[in-house]
Amino acid sequence: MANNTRFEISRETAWCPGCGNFGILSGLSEALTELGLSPNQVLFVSGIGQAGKTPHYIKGNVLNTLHGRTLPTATGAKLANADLTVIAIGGDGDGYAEGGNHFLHAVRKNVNITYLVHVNQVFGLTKGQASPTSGQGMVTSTTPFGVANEPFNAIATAITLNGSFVARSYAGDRAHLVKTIKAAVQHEGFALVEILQPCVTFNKINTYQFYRERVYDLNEAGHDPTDRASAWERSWEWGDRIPIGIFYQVSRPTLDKQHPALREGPLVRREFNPGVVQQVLDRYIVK
Amino acid sequence: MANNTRFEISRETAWCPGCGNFGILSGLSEALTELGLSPNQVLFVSGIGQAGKTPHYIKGNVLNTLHGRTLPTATGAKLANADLTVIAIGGDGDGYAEGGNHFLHAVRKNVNITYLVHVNQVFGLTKGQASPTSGQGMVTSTTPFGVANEPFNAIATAITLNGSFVARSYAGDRAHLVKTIKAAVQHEGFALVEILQPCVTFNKINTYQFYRERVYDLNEAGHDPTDRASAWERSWEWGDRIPIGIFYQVSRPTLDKQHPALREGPLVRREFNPGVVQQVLDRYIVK
Amino acid sequence: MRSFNIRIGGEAGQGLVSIGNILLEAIAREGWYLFANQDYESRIRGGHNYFQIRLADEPVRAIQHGVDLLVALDKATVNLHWQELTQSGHIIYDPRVVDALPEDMKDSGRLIPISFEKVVEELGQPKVMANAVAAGAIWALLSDDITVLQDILAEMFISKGEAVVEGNRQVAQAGFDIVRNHIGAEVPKPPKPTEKRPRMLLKGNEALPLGALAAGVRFMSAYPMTPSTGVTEFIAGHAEECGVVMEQAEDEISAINMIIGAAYTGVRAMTATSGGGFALMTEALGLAGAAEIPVVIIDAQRPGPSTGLPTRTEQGDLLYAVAGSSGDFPKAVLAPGDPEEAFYLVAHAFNLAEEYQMPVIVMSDQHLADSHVVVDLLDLNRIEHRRGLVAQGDEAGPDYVRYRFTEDGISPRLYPGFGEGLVVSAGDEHDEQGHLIEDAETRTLMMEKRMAKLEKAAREVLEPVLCGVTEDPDFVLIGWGSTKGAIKEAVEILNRDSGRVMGVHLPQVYPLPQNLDKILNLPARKYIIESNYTGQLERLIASEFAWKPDGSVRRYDGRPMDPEYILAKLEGGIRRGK
Amino acid sequence: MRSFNIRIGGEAGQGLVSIGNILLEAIAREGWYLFANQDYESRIRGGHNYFQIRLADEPVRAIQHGVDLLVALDKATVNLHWQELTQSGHIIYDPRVVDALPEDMKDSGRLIPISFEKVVEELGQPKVMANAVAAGAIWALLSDDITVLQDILAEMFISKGEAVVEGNRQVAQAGFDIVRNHIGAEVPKPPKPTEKRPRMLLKGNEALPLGALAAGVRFMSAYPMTPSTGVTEFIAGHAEECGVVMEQAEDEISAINMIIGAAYTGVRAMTATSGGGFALMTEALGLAGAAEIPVVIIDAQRPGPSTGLPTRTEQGDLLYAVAGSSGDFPKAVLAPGDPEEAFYLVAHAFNLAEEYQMPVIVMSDQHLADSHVVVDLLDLNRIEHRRGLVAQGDEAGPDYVRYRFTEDGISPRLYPGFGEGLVVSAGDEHDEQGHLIEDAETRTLMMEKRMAKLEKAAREVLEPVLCGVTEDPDFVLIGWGSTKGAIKEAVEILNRDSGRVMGVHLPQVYPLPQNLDKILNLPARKYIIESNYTGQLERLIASEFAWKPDGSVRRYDGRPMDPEYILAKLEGGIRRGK
Ligand SMILES: Cc1ncc(C[n+]2csc(CCOP(=O)(O)OP(=O)(O)O)c2C)c(N)n1
Ligand SMILES: Cc1ncc(C[n+]2csc(CCOP(=O)(O)OP(=O)(O)O)c2C)c(N)n1
Ligand code: SF4
Ligand code: SF4
Ligand SMILES: [Mg+2]
Ligand SMILES: [Mg+2]
Repeated sequence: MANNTRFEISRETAWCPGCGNFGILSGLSEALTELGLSPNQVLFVSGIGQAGKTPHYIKGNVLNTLHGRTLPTATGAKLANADLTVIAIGGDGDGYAEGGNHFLHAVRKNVNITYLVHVNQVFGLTKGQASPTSGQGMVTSTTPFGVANEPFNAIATAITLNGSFVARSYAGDRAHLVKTIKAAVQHEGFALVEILQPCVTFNKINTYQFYRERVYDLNEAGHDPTDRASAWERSWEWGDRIPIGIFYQVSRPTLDKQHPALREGPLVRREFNPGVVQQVLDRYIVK
Repeated sequence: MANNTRFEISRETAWCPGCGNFGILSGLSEALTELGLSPNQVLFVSGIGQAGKTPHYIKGNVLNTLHGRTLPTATGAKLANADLTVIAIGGDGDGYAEGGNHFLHAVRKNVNITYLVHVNQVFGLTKGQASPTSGQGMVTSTTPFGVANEPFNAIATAITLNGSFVARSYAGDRAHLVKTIKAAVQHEGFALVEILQPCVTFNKINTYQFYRERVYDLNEAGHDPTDRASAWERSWEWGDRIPIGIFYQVSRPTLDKQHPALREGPLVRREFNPGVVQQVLDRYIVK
Repeated sequence: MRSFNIRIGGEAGQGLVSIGNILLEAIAREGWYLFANQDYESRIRGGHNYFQIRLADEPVRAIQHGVDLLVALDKATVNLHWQELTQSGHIIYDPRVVDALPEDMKDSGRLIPISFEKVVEELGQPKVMANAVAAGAIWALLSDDITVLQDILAEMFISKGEAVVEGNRQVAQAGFDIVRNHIGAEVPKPPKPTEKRPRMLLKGNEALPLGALAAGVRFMSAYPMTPSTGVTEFIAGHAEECGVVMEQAEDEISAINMIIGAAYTGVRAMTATSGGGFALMTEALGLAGAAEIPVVIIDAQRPGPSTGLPTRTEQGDLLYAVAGSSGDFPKAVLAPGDPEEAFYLVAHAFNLAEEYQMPVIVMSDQHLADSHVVVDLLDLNRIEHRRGLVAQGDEAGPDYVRYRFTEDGISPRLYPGFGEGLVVSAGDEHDEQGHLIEDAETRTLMMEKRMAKLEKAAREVLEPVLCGVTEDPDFVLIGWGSTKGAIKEAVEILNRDSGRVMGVHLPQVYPLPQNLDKILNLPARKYIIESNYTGQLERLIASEFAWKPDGSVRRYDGRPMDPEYILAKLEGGIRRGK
Repeated sequence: MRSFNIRIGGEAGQGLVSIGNILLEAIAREGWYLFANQDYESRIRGGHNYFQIRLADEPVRAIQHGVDLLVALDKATVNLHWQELTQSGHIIYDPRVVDALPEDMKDSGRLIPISFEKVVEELGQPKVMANAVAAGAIWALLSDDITVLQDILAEMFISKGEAVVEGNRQVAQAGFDIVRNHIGAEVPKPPKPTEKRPRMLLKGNEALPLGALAAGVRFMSAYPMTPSTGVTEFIAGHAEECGVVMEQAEDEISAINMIIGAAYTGVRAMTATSGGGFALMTEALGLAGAAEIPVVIIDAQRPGPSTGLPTRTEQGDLLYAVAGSSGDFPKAVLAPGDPEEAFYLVAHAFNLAEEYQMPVIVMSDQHLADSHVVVDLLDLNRIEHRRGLVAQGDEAGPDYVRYRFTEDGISPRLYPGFGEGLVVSAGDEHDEQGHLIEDAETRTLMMEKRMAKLEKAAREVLEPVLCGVTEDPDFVLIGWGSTKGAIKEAVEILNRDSGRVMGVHLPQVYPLPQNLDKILNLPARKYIIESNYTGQLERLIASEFAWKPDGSVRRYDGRPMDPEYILAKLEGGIRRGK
């Protein structure tokens, strides 16, 4: 797709052949290209993990930070320069284990960024330990007796936190992925896109075949994304059928709207105003 | 109440006169006394904040740790010695801001402890800044333009995470509080009890009067705590009427059941077995 | 210097701070210099706190032991403090709450009973006005003229209407008169300075954020933690006026990562915290070092370890700040000694951060944060905005690389979106482009590039600030941070006794000034004065200069360093040892 | 010592580790000593990795530069490594993937082509057996007898059935034969040691958790982070057998707080992490210090700052570990130099932690973690369980107070629920009972109580481990942690040249041994050898002893320290300077 070259890069990746990340990478390039964005307007923020390497394989500004800290970094960048299209990218370990607290609060804050979570149900980069999304019973090197914890349902949680855009897509369904990412980037507010991402090396359960047999487009199936309770109900479906699509979308004020200093445009373009500061200083002058 | 003396202590508190914490303190003493527990069987774990000081004003073992780290500390203690009745106590800032990630994961893990969250919608000890539960529009020293974020609904979140016991009570309703704490301590698994706690100094909105006019017992009103979807729906009620009581209760395996090492009783009672270790060592001997 | 020390004690919630603030303003307007510190517990109501104002005819930057006027709003005040009264010291107390009084003062005429609430009641005013009564009462010992105080009350309450103003003035006058009737007009008033220059009155937690505003800070994120919260609240309170975003974070980890994100885009960004919160920030401190992102962190120290004494003071985070985070990377640590210096150093911190593209830590502590002083006017014109190297023209074009190897290790920044070039930053080891690498060669070069910046920064360190006898001293007292004023006054006292003592204050503690060895090698006895147990500055200097002092004064009870404490600990060292 | 160095290079996922492990076992069984290290990238498939085994007729603890046998599973191996081949070095390569070959070796007979997969195919076996072909091929250069290798393959695959065993043996034999046919039997084999004592083969990430199991660890919580993950996985894998709970935490903050909770109840508890994770733990490190809760933390270092090079090695966290967390509190930092020492030191760490009721940090790094050695049998009987002072009888009764003031600062612990007494612990400053305080007196006493423990611990520090010429040396090389073996071998090489060189390894780096000054003051030239940029041990020693070495060797390219590197850097120092 010639169209796609605007964001494509020819750098060698550090991913395993066949990894679901490849599908996400090219879907992302395509979506951004279709949105007519140019790479220097886009900022990719990521943490550490296999998913976190994505920004290095696509054209754009990159801020590759710490494991788990994707969201606060992206929030700070967006608040400082709203002209940038900010796309946060991370693994499920990054986002829901180490970064769980930021996830909770970024959803609440409704900062105007897109958050792509590559859900492979494992810690890929550290060699396959359980992640918060691992299915119960999954045996890994740190859970030799099988994962016991309730899997973390980020979709349901985001809906509960009144996340303004909550969607799921699948690395193996390019058209759906492109469509969903585009909708997410266009959404005003915090847009969560969970992407089901087969890890061909460490996850022998949630494979391409597993998903191929199960995923269906819930919007095509008639789900109304403005219905919060039904979105929450739908998010529990994880068995013979796995819904992808937009679960929930609502319009609510974004974080930047709350800060009067942002009314005049991006902070990063704002000149220093010595008069105002002098005025503040003067209040401390003894009469 | 002579009955209450088993856990009562005559230490001077550092709380403001009239603070909702006093009601919680005496309700807690009463509940534990009624459960027939003795102080040296009980471990109170708390973080830092006004709520976090509670353990110092009641008889029992105390582990007063860091701001926000109440839950992992309590989890470690319980896993090491299941003979202890472990009660974690903290503020809403402690539990949902600094400690948000641990909250998510403690609910998932279903560790068999009771967690009392004193919800006063502010950071009390640091002088009244917004907490994750502060209502939208609330003006504080750090939110001069009013709180913008969606308030954190811990009840709904815990239900979403399939928390096995999710309840709310009110510092001003002694009987309800005692009843609820007793049920929580008796519950096998992670029992969350949010306690509405008027902060007479910093919260002029959620006062005793505010609650007196609004709270009602949702169990008496016929709510079925085994119905998860309805519990989730109910948790959104926060207006003219505010439900207290058990929103959701379910039986699911507790964390300790997942660890084979715990089958033979508390870790802390387990003797060192050199034979077993020698056996492991021997595997490294070169043939 | 002649000074007069007022200590107002009571419970939290009794209005100590309000009374204190009224008096501070009045004292400053009357032309005195002052130093005021606060002693309070980690609670909101009750307990025992005090607010202490030392006024003087010269600039003053430290507390003193003797109390000239003790004001007791609760019982505890008399019991805890009366023994510190000077020979001629007075006690103003509320007889409704204070029952026991020091026997030996009973008939001295220096006990002044006045029931603040009763005065208010009798005048038919609301209870809250008791503070004004107290202020009036105290003022009676300072001045014959109550006008200044009345003016201040008027300014403070004008927004509440004329009646409130009038009420406050009336009750203040009543307090003033009662005390006057008791002591008579002949009680000597503290002398005022002859010359009255334009001056400012402010505390550390105002000076620090003012420095940031003066530096053009645009973004702050923080999580409240005593004694840094004041900085955060100040910025939040001035956010609209000054065009700053202050975003309260869910935790300190979020706060520092948010400012890293903001700083990456090209704005000046900061956070403020205290020990435990700083701990949570250290991982990201390393990120700022590795990815070369300029951020400013204020660490307001309090006594540790751990939660320690949340509302007290200590200098226990120095080595932590210096060693903070894994691996080696450039950073700077500044240590302002008073509010005035705090203002300029915070502004300087932003310059350092951007010029060297590294994190800069400013060490505050509760004593600096909460203490008020009268200073010369803070001068905005003295503050430069040195934004460091930013890619221009073609440099910002498609071939831009973020981490270009240069001689001094400083690569031109580009603000993303400000040029055609792409800005790729990473906390993993990376190549010039910012992409991840594995090879030893690039690693070595990138490490040396970063450390070259530190070596350059080490050649431009802030000079030590000297006081006292700077030529051929016999003794040298060295300190850093908030002990500055106490050391300076100790030096003055010793030199009054015809000592030859030099004081050295280090406004920058990392990197240490390379010429510090000149001072360290002076043929004099050298002492390090600091508020921590293990002697952290001493260890830091030793680690750099392989040097040990002849002795040290270390305080670790959570209370601020003061001249008399220093002198007492040095007794036998300087005084006798000479 | 005569040694033989095998380097097997290829992509991640090509089975390097499997081939390596088979060979390690076989080499050890044949009676050799060995040192094997791993060089790998932060990815799961692809890139370029190698597994290197140095076998010797004497105990060996370091890597060497020259390669005697290079095994190339990918193109990159030949390109990147052939220049390190020794004069008589061979290359075994797969002609299907390796196209270019070093010109000057072309006709030397030292290039051995063998297509592992083709061999397997031809024998009708599945592809995965290619590893056995490679092992057989390599073995042909080590021994005339393939029996040991065949035995090991049989043991490894017996669980998969006789056919798999037979297949593996067959292909291994084929690999062996092909190489034999190529080189002939007369190629000299590396000599074996004459005496064959009972020995163990293990790597750091096995020895460390084995030490913990030997110490009776009962609880572990951790969050995976290279290169510490192996410790966590090891404990998890032995949890059922050894009666341990290993709970994977949601983050490192949770991990350390969980173990603090567990340790408080009276079990031995630990965590393991690396730099960034350690950063997140430092706040709770201070809690363990303040509340006097014994925990053991393994910090497996990797090159920083920040995420750095996740799979490489460095010693960049030393000062961070020492200064970690705000305020001053007792702790100990241990630095094992090899797997054997790691085993005993981890066990010792638990004793120290419980005897002094403080956190103990054990410094590992990627080089220690991933390197295999052959050692004498680890002796469980040498491991004591010193659980420290625990309240007995009446002491544990209703009057029990957790933080009783004692002369040495150590108060008897009580495990909650084990007596009538209540155990009140806090990270705020507290009184003897554990309840919160505000006053200066209690603060001072409690601070002094805690620090008294550190002073006691400082008198019982592990002695430096000496090697080489320990009487009147002319040169002294000082190091800590995983550089131990490299320094020892460098000393041996220098002394072979009739040098008078002493090596000093510090197994405990905090507190430093008080008698270290004896060594520091020796009339000899002293050098500090360490794997970091700023010379962290040097700074630490200087901070304590106000001392500077005559020179230093610092490596910071992420690669392990080795004897030749040390010698090259010292060139002109020791060799010429003498
Ligand atoms: C503070 C910290 N803890 C742990 C790690 C180690 N680590 C790197 S990636 C990773 C998990 C990766 O899992 P995930 O985020 O799901 O990404 P994936 O590799 O599966 O795409 C971990 C634990 C780290 N880099 N930093
Ligand atoms: C790491 C850390 N950050 C911040 C603080 C400061 N701090 C102490 S209590 C508190 C908030 C208290 O609020 P909450 O948990 O709701 O308790 P409350 O006082 O309202 O009962 C904060 C921010 C701290 N002690 N440690
Ligand atoms: S380990 Fe899994 S997630 Fe990582 S690159 Fe390989 S397939 Fe993808
Ligand atoms: S500040 Fe609020 S929460 Fe804290 S003690 Fe006072 S009333 Fe209670
Ligand atoms: Mg993952
Ligand atoms: Mg609260």
